[in-house]
Amino acid sequence: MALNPWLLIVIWGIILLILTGPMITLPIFWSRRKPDQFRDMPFESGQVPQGEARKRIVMQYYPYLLMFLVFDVVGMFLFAWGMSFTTIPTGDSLLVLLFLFLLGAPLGYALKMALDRENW
Amino acid sequence: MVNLPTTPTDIIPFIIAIVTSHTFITLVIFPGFIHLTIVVMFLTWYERKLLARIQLRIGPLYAGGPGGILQPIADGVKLIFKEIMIPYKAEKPLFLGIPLALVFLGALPFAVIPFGQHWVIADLDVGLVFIFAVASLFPSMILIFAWASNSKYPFLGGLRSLFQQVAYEIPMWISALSVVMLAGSLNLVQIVDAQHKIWFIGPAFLSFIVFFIATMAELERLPFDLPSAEPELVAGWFTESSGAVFMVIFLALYMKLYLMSSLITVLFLGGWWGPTFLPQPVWFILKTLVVATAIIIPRGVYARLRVDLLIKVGWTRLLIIALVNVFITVVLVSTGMLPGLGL
Amino acid sequence: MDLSVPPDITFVVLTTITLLAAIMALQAKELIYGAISLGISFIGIAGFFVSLDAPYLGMLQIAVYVGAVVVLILFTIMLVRREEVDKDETGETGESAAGLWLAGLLAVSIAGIAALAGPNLPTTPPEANLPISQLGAVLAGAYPVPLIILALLLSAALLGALVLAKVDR
Amino acid sequence: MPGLVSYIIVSAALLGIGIYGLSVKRNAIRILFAVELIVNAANLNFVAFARYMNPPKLSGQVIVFYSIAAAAMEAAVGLALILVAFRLNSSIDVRKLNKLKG
Repeated sequence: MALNPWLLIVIWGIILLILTGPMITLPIFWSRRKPDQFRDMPFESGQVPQGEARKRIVMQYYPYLLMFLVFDVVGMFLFAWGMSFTTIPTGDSLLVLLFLFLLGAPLGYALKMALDRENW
Repeated sequence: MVNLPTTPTDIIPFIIAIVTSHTFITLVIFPGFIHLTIVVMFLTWYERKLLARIQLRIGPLYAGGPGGILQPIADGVKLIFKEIMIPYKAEKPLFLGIPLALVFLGALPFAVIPFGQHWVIADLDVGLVFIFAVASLFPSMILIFAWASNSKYPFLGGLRSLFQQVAYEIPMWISALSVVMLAGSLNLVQIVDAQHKIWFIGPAFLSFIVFFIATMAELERLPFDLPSAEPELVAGWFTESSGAVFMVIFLALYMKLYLMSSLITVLFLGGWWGPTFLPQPVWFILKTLVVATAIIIPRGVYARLRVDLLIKVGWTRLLIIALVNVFITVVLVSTGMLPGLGL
Repeated sequence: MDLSVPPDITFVVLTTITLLAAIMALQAKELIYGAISLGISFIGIAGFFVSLDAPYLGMLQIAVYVGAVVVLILFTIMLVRREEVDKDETGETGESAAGLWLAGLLAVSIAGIAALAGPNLPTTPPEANLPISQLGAVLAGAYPVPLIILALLLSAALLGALVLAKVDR
Repeated sequence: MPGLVSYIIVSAALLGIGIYGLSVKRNAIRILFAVELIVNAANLNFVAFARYMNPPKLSGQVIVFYSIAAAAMEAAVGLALILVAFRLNSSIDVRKLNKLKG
């Protein structure tokens, strides 16, 4: 008997939902629920919180996020190549390596830009 | 598969047939839920004991049973009955829902981890990519949770967590690529099968190191624990969580620790393979615990890095080392220097 | 009896999730909830890919869209000030009615054409499907030029976005 | 498995939702959402047609690979543009970006 593995994953997910869901949904019932503006103030080193918490945030690490997006795509392409690496001709593998090599230059330039604090 | 019951008398044999079927056992008992709960509770206890030994802190030693082994249960009961504080102006549905999603996503990939040749819930063709896809949801979840808390420390911690996980995910993928190339498959069962003769820690040693470091960064373990740096950010992105919410997040973090340790075992340490005097799952769990120990120990020893250095190291050093190992693998496999790997 | 779920249930569930989440993505009051709904809609599409025997694509969809694009969107939303983001943004009633009419007309006409052509379209997929391990071979072997162009596209997008976003002094 | 027609109808509905957002919304980020939805509708069609093709071919899946990559890059550049627009105009309402209008 071989069930479809995806079906098994769905069943596993349902089991998890049934068994982990009550861990938060049940305690809410016996937890005090009436909100109180002063009691529920966010923690800020024991002081009264000042200003808004969700202020504009720094741009400093934005380039790394962009690099992540690009290499996420590249990584997925590489996995597709890697899983059939042993069965495809060497020429095709060289093509994929050329693909990687071509991406080296922008990666280096992006890193250089990211590390330059003046830009951000 | 068994027939659906048609008469009332058939129901009990039907239930027995379901409960004793291999599918049910894998789902609920062995690699499934019960085993997972026990191991995760054990890990929380184990980390405390280990750190207590290292730093000579003999705290939770007497909480019932030998060596305070009932401590996790006491913790759980305590936390469940505490009040859930929801910060003023927080986004309530997200604040309560994201922790559940975190523990769900932390446990979901166990469906594809093979604990033994037949001890796997779902023998998935794209198992490794499935794990990476599910794990890639964590950073956004943490960012949303931090944002929903409406407090400054969680928000700062959440941003740090996002950048850190993002910076170390790519080196992790590329280092796993060498293993995929050696095994010629994304199916975790086949990856372990291919390590029957040589564990991949040998031919892919650089990848192993990169993967291990990246794992520690993904798990926000010292020396990479910037997102929850206690002296700076109180408790990082889960500062505002309390009671059951805190418990669920805690559980999710340990679930992820177990998941990544077992992934290292599968990819590099030969999975279930070992001398035959012990059954396969025992070998698997032993190896996983050794890896988990290696991940936990630095917490008692090291100090932490600065955030920009951390991200820089991930993108420059680790990525390049992982790529070097990919080239080494290309050369090794295409020149036929690695015979008998099931290729 | 075969205990596998009839695929029609899968189809209905996935359709509901995807379309409702897509509508929520555009209509949710706060942009953050919109981004989360967009992520759920992408996961629904990934479910469609898996049910169409393209599991690798489904995983690619989750890893790239939900794991990276949605993160970037969330980050941008948080970079832009809140009052700005949550402004009432739909146009006047007449305008939105016109948009609804246009979109409805387009969708209904495409669906109508498909339904008219229905008898000629296949109702059951062929039994044999290619294994996913061939994907890499096709990707690298059959389409060499697009692969190189893709490398150039990725480079251009990375550098372009960086140069755009950097602060001019 | 449902017939090919059902998938086309779902994809048409998704396209309709996307077109609605594209034509009505004024917030640049929402417009980006709509564009992503439209791309996904197209991807769904590609995969569905590839699955129902006889004999089976993988080309339909491969083009979705490229489509996803292109859409991700489009989102990256689009969001960078939105950031620039916000910096110059302190607004991301597309109808206020009319500085070039004489």
